[in-house]
Amino acid sequence: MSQYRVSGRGRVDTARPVTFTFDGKSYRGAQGDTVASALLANGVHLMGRSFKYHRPRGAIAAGSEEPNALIGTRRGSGRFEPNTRATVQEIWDGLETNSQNKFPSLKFDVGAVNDAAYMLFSAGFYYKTFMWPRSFWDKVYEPFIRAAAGLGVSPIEEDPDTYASRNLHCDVLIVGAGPTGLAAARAAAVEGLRVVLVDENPEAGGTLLSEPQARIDGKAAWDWLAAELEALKALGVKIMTRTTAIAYYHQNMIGLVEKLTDHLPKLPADTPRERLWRVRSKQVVLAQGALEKPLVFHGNDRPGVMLAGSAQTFLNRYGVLVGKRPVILTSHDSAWYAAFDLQDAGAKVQAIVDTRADVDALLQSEARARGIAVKLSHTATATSGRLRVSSLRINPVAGGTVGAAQDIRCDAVLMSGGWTPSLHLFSHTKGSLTWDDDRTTFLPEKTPEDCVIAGASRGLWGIGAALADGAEKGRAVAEALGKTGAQVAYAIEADRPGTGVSHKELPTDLSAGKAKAFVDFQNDVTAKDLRLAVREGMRSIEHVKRYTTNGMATDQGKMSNINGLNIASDALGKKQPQVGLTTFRPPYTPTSFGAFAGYHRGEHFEVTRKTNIDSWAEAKGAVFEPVGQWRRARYFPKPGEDMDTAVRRECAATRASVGIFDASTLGKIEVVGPDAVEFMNRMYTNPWTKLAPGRCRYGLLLGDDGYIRDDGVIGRMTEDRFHVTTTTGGAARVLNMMEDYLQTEWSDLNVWLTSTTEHWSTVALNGPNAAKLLAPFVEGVELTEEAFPHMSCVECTVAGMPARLFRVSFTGEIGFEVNVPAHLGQKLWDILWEAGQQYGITAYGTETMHVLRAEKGYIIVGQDTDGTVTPYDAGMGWAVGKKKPDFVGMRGLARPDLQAKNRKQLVGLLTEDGSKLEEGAQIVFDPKQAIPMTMVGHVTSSYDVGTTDQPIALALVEGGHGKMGETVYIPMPDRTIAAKITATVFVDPENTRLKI
Amino acid sequence: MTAPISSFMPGVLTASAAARVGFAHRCARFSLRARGDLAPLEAALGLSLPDRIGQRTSAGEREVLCLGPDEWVLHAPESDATAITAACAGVYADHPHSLVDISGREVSFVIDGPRGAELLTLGCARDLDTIAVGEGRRTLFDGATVILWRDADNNFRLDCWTSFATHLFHLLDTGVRELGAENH
Amino acid sequence: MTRFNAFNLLKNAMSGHKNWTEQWPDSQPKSEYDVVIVGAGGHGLGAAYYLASQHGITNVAVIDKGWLGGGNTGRNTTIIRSNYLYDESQRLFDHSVDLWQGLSQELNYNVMYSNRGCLMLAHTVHDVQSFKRHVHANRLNGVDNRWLTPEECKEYCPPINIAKDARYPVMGGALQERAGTARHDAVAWGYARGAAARGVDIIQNCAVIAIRRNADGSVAGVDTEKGFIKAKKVAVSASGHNSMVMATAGVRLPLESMPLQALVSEPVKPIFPCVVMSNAVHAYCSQSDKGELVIGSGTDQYVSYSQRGGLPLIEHTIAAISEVFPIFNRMRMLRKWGGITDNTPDRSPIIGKTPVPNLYINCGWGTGGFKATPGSAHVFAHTIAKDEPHPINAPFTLDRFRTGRLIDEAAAAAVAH
Amino acid sequence: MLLIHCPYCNETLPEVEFAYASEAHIARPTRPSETTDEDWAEFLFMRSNVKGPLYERWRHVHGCGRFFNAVRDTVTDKFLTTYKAGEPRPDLSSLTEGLK
Repeated sequence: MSQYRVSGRGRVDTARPVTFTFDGKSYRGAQGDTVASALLANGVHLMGRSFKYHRPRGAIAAGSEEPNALIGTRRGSGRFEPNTRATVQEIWDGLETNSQNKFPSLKFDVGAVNDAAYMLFSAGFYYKTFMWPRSFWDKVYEPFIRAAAGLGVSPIEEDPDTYASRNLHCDVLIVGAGPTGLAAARAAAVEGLRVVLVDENPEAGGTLLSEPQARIDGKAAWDWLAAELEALKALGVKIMTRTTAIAYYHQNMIGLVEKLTDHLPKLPADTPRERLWRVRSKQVVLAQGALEKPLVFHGNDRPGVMLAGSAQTFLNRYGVLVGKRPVILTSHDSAWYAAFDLQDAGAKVQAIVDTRADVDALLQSEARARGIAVKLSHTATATSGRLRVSSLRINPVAGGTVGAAQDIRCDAVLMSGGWTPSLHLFSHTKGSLTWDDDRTTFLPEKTPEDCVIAGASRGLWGIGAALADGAEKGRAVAEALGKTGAQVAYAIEADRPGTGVSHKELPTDLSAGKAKAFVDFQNDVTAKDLRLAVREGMRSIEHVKRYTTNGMATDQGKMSNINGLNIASDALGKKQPQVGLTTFRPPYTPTSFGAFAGYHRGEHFEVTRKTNIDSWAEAKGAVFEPVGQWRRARYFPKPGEDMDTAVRRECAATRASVGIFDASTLGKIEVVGPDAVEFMNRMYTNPWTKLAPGRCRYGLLLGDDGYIRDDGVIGRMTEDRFHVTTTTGGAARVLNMMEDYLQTEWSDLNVWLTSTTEHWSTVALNGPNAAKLLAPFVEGVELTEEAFPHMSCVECTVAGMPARLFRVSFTGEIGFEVNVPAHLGQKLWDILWEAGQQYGITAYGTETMHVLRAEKGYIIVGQDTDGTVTPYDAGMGWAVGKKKPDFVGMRGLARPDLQAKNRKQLVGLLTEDGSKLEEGAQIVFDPKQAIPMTMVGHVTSSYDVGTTDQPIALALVEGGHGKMGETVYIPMPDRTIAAKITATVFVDPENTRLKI
Repeated sequence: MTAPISSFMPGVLTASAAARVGFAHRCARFSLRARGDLAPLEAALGLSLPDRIGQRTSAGEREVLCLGPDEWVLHAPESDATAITAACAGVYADHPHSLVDISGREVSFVIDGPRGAELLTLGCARDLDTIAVGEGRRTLFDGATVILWRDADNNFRLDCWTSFATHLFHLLDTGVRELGAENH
Repeated sequence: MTRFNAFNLLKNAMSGHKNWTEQWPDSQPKSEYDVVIVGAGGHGLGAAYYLASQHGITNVAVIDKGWLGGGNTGRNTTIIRSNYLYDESQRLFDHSVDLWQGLSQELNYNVMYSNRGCLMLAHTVHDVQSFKRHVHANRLNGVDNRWLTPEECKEYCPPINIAKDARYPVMGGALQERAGTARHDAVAWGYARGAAARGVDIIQNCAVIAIRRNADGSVAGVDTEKGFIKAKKVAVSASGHNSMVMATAGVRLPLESMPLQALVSEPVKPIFPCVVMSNAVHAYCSQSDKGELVIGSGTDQYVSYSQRGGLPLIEHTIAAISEVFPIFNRMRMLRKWGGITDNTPDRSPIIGKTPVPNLYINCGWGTGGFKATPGSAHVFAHTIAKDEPHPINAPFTLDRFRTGRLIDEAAAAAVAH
Repeated sequence: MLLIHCPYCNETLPEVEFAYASEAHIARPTRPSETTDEDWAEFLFMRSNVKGPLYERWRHVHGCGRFFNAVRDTVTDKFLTTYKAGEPRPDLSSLTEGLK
């Protein structure tokens, strides 16, 4: 057994040894140990180095509030994380850990030179210097500051673990499974209530785990605990351990993170590392207990200086004596009990040093009975020892005067500055706090949420008080839910309630300027830094915090906030509440990114919507592009083809014979009802009344600001039924916009909207042979110019499938869009593909679609328009119904700037040297001007892989419609390109190719 | 890489001791919108249209769920589709409504097993306890709009748009295995 | 005012830092000022500083309902850049970047402007088109911004994942090397110290209740918790509270205030050399001088002043970070917080005169106000001093919402097809 | 994440099922062509952006699909009430009375 392990104490299983490494050295601990408890059992206190001064540090606490003992933890490759709290990480066989922020070693760290220059690195020092010479900041000062900062190193490999999340609804959520939480659960666990009890520790029990001496209802605390947990489970209470309530959101939503595998030697299959629980509870009981405060004095950070309550925890829960010759330094009764427990476990307590003059006589007699020296009315003024404390310097204080010093030899200093309620989650609710002057602490006051706070987290000390308050609050929340809570009362023996006083920094006889009395241990903020901040005009605790970084370390002020506030208030000569408490910000403890990302990683970061024809495209080797949530085939390269080559081939084949294209992602909305046409008239710019059933029309949708929002071909299937199409990315937005107008402004209209985007697979055939290919499969209509002219639509049968057939063209060729129910899409595609072989049918993707439409001057909303383009700018004034009394955007279009001359208008561009322009390139009239140039527009679309003789481009140019034939210039980094303004149609302006 | 939707065949797709996810046979699906006097439509369809959101009624193999104040989703055998369309068309002139075929839009997963309800908590933020057996709701599952039909405590059908199906199945499959591992 | 420099730091260190003086006094309101500025954030304090230093107007009060710098100035992700699309925006933000370069020296306060570059990742074809449009427009305006291939992106910022099969593959990026970050609190403190040294009163914890107007409609002063303060001119830059303050003067604004969340990781040694923004997946990341990864989230969907924000956004933000930078998945979030952003319909600010004589407004910065602090403050001071806008802020009028002459940086990023 | 009562479903449900739709009771002018530019800008852009009880719209987009109105305190994010589209604007004093 290790040197500092006490047999018969603790809940760890020494019969099951566990081996792990720390900085490469192998250590043995017991099943149930944390890294900290195992190292302490081996007599190792030195576990880390501080942030700024690289001072040697050991664990100061035993739980998740630990600021010093931060280590790197590793499980083979890919599984490394920095800044893990050694006091939380459970050990398992094979765990590798390392210390941080040191070079070359933890015991000899050259960074500690900063400690010697301590006087320079005062609060806010960097605001006052590093400014000269100016260029040195980037090259010298800043890199130096950055390299010195940080704690551990970042992971550099991808995380092989998985993470999970669940939603949980319950009636009562209890945070903290100490005596308060257990009692609250018991009282609330009545018929019909779903009760959940969570605790961040590996086992429930809280304080009870550290206080085995207590007896509850005649049973030893641990026996009672075991029985009570069984009883709660039997009552249906869901008990979750290793589960931290990280944040309290609106309306009783609490985020929990459950750690599932970090304690296991072998990773089980199908088990995530962590799980985020989004809990919505009708009532919440916060029973998070209290945190012990350090005392602030010179040298209070030396390894071996530790919170007394934590030492008690290490002893009683882990069976570890943190020192054999400890000295107790306290302002609170609780540390006396720590002294007694350690003494009883075989330590030789050197003294109990209490700052108070008046201490419970019973405690004093118990100390005397154990032979422990007691020093009342004393302060501590220093510690000594290099990597481990070896003595404590104490002085009597009388009438405010610090007397002669005395050194007490020791191997540990166990301090207690009293306790502060854990108000973190309560504070997340925007709950108000009230200052309790007697106890020098904030207490919870009111919260807007359905939440109660109980036990030590509202300032009640002792197991008896906690149980009673928990039971009462548990009953109260049950009653708030309309149930009668269980009446539970507990009989407690050997309880340890206590009182104490709170301090700013302890009085000293040493020069205040030289004292290194730490408040925020990790960030190396001293009492002197806080006073300097106040001297410099920082009057609110927020300013003091930000100026000194007090409370901003990875413990988020759990150790430092109240001490910092007490000192700042003293410096300001104000009461604490006038200085304010900094906001407690989520999460309660640092929480892995993976837990938030959950299932949404890699391929499943977001949904990838795929059409029914997608797998065909994939099998054909298509290259895809993301468009909104969809992925669409961009082009279909043959072996050896790059994008340009493939697209050139696809374009040519489509114009020469026939191309096939999956247009299924286009948004589709079915507009049905007696007022369908009136609705369309109001919604779209175009007039719809005269559109006959069986005909379709290009529709343009504006916002009420007058700018183009969306477009698409719209077919009137019957008098009262329109088949509206939208852009792929706009489908949901357009339907929402339509519903908004319909439900809110025009509820008089008798019309309904239904999304049919996914009901239909849409297969587009384009090219001179399109009609020939399709005709044999179509029943119900003849594909002739007469029977089914361009811009017709019909319900018919295609290859035996019920279909909606549109004769439309987005390429300038004869074009059809065949819509069949989605599950038949692939079948239709296969049939057409097969039959198309005789025409050399070519599958094309979005890129070819873009090229072919640009050659015809058809716009793509979002590419050729950008949210500031009107129909007139786009050259589509013809789509605006001039005689309509109103449509969405009509009034917006009449605003002065939308009527202004010289707006940017869509035109074609042909370069003089035949080179291709770059999309996004800016246009000027005068290429010789100096920078900044006056830009008059930009290239919106540009292609050189189509079927035109030379590259084409579309552009928005100031006053462009009036500048046909004029030359504009596109200054590129290496040269300036001249281009002529043309019409936007580059292929077949007479539309002869549309004719069958 | 997730499996393409075309690889889903009716029957069980994934299972563990905790839960099971299957793929339902195709059926005819309609979105029905109507206001005012519903009696003629009810007569045409041969079932009553529930007026509370979440309520279901059925007649034979036709089943309808109220989704909104003027909205229902109707499931029926595929062979029934033409008759339904014709019947509704017959009353349209006097009782205008919107009947839209959405058979191709959606597919259904069938979820069961001892922890079927818990499986849904992986992606559904609402309290499933508020959907009574025999009811249904439109809601959100892992970012996608879905319709849940609760057929028994741990037995649900989940309708989703086809293009979301493989993504949602990936989560359901992950959950089936995750819950299964917890049972060991 | 003690000059801040290495010599004085050393001198004070020797004397135990007992001789530093307060950086600004705790002023109480006088009965009358030439200018009262409502809101002691970076923009308000900066405007006061420039009124005093450039326009000789020193009878100025900056009033805040809380502590100076306690609003968005102290709650943002400190990104500074000027690679906007429209000429007007570029001029405004580049003016600001110019001032940032020398701000530490100007203020004699190290605001730690870290010139680390800002890389905006393109993940779709549409992104590529849009970002290239920015790059070209910036180039012809003399604003630095250049295009990087995916491989160059990776070289510039190694944690980026450029795998081709990513859900949102990196298709390139636009890099502005002059961009960077700064120490946000120091900006407020530096301006406060500089303004106070020139005679400006900084009045904290004094809420403005209403703007009072004269019979002729012009501004008379402000009613505050500490009584009426007469003012010849009143300028409002109260961030998330502009709508309420301006309403008391009868001026309605086209603003909606939304919660915005941000977060930091635990600190680690330098791993992330620049600022990376990925609008498509909503991931915004940099590493602070302290070593924390500073991560911006999105805005919640509803108007709120609660400074809370919801969990789903944080989940999405972190998922986005893990998507673009997969090596960070095992890092831990240390703290997250909420701010209030006031958003205009065109996502561009309003800086200028109002229909009320001698009342000026500076608002609508959305998520981008910090970067503009010096530039905005500078032109706002000009506007207040001269009663007419500086050429740089002249386009950013309130009237543009009537005429339709918007500066629509949001629409410029429109996605469809 | 908020919990929102949908007046059509008569259920209180998580915010993710809903989409925010900005300030309520801003009616689109019935004769847009007769409005001034100022009035149109007022309709399009000007918002009260109240700090306190705000009349606003939501849509139960992933549920019943209906737009409805709500009064929510933007300081606490608490809903005071929700009501169906077209119903009159509830009296604020009666709503805040209930809170006290």
